[in-house]
Amino acid sequence: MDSLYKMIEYGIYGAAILLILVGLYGALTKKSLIKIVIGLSIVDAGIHLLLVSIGYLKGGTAPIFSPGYEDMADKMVDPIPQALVLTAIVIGFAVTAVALSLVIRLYRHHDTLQIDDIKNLKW
Amino acid sequence: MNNILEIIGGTLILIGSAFLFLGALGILRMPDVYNRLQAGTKATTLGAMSLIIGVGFLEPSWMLKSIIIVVFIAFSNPISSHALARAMYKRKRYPIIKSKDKDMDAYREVFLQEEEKEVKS
Amino acid sequence: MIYLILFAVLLLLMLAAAIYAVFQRDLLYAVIATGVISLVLSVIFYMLQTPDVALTEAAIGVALTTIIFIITIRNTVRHEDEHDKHSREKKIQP
Amino acid sequence: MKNTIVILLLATIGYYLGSIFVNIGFGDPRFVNGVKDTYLALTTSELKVANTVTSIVVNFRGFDTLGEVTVLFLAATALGGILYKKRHAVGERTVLFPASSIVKSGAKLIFPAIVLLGAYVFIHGHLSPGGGFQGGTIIATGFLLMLLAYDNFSVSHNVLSYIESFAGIFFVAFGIAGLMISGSFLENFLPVGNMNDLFSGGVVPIIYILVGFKVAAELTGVIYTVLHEKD
Repeated sequence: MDSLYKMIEYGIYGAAILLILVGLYGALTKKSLIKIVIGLSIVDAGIHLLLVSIGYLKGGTAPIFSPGYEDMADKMVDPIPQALVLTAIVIGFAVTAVALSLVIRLYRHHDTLQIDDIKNLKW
Repeated sequence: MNNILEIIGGTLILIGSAFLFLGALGILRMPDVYNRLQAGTKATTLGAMSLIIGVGFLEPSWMLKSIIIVVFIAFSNPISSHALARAMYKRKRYPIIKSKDKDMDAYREVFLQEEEKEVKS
Repeated sequence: MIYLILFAVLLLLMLAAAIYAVFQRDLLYAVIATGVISLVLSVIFYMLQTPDVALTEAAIGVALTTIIFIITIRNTVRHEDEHDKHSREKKIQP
Repeated sequence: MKNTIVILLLATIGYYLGSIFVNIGFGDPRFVNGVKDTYLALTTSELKVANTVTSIVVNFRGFDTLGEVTVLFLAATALGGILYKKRHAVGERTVLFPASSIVKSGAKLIFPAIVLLGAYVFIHGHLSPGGGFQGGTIIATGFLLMLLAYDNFSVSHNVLSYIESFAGIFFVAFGIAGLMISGSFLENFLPVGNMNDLFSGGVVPIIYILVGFKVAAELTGVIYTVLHEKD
């Protein structure tokens, strides 16, 4: 039981770091622009998981003082990474939207999505 | 009294999870889109509904909220599966028919004729 | 006990979806796989006692990001290695 | 060759990240007397807000949220600027086939419920999980459903821009009122009620409702702009 818990607690960091690495691999090696944006959004997801799992407390409850939980302040998980990730997700959506609109504009101009074929710098 | 509520809730949750399992099995086993939609949607609608009602029986103060959730599942799930099936039909994905039955052969004839009409026009 | 096993299954499912999304050549399938990542991630956030973040991830990652990717694919090309100059004529319909 | 270099680079990054996070550990109460305890104590004693994440986002780090909402506004504006050239008029959007009447009437039936759920989520942001960002995105998904079902559904850009700018102006106005009355930007100056009441928390629920309106208007505008992009 204890060893299983240990395995999960390294497993969640491992899964988050592997998500970041897989996303970076996709963004670095793939040729298609949409694939690069997909890789960047996977990196986003990994970083959110990493930040949230830093703030976890063993056997903790959510940081909400609903009726019946008023005096559990020392058993609550850390709320600060949650507030950070909450804003980071919304910003991540905005960044993805702007990147995809740039992709559409590039495709209209060059008729291709392969970054090897987009060589000329002038529009 | 409390015991009876727990037994009813547990039975409903068991029925719901069995239906969800059958739906997942159907998605794996069925040959084409329409059969998969049929297996998935019917099973998951009934499964999710009875599971949520079962949770409402276990925690009686959540009963109102779970009834509202069930009403919205009853609205949205059939509509979304209808939209999927209609999109597949409009994209000319006709069903795969493998049978020695005569009626099924008649169906195949109808679909083939329709396909030929589309090609000609 | 069963909680931890569920946790491990969810993490493995998320990693499998990420690898599928990176190595799939059909971009539409890859986008659906990123939606699956976000869905599983919101369940994991809920199990890590962060319901606020789970709500945000479920609304943004599953619905809005996926629909914007799908609109982009509809306006451009669907396959990853499709790079001929006349792809606009034989563009795959939405 | 390139793949080998990339894999080596990623292996290095992964090794160092892994060693850092194994040293940090998982689930230990390591921030004793940290900023977390201060926030939890102040939330219950001064502000009377049940949800600590809300009080951090809106009050303790409210200036941060103002900057974040501004970044969202800038992203929406930049997206409109990048895609400005050709835009379909209302009703001319290319669809392969129109949605069936079942989908249309179902969407009309569900849309008010989705907007109501979004409003519930951001009005109760200080009591239960949820808040302005979540409620705003839920309302934006409701408008997305209507845009997908009806190909001539139009959202007035004037109304969206008025909602968005008035929400931003009132956000800054509440911040400056806090600065003038209580002494620092976005500080609470209204009376706080009891814990777990709907009318509690002073200025926090008002600002989160404003954030909800702003986020809903911006995300609806983003989806509308991208969906009406012309070939």
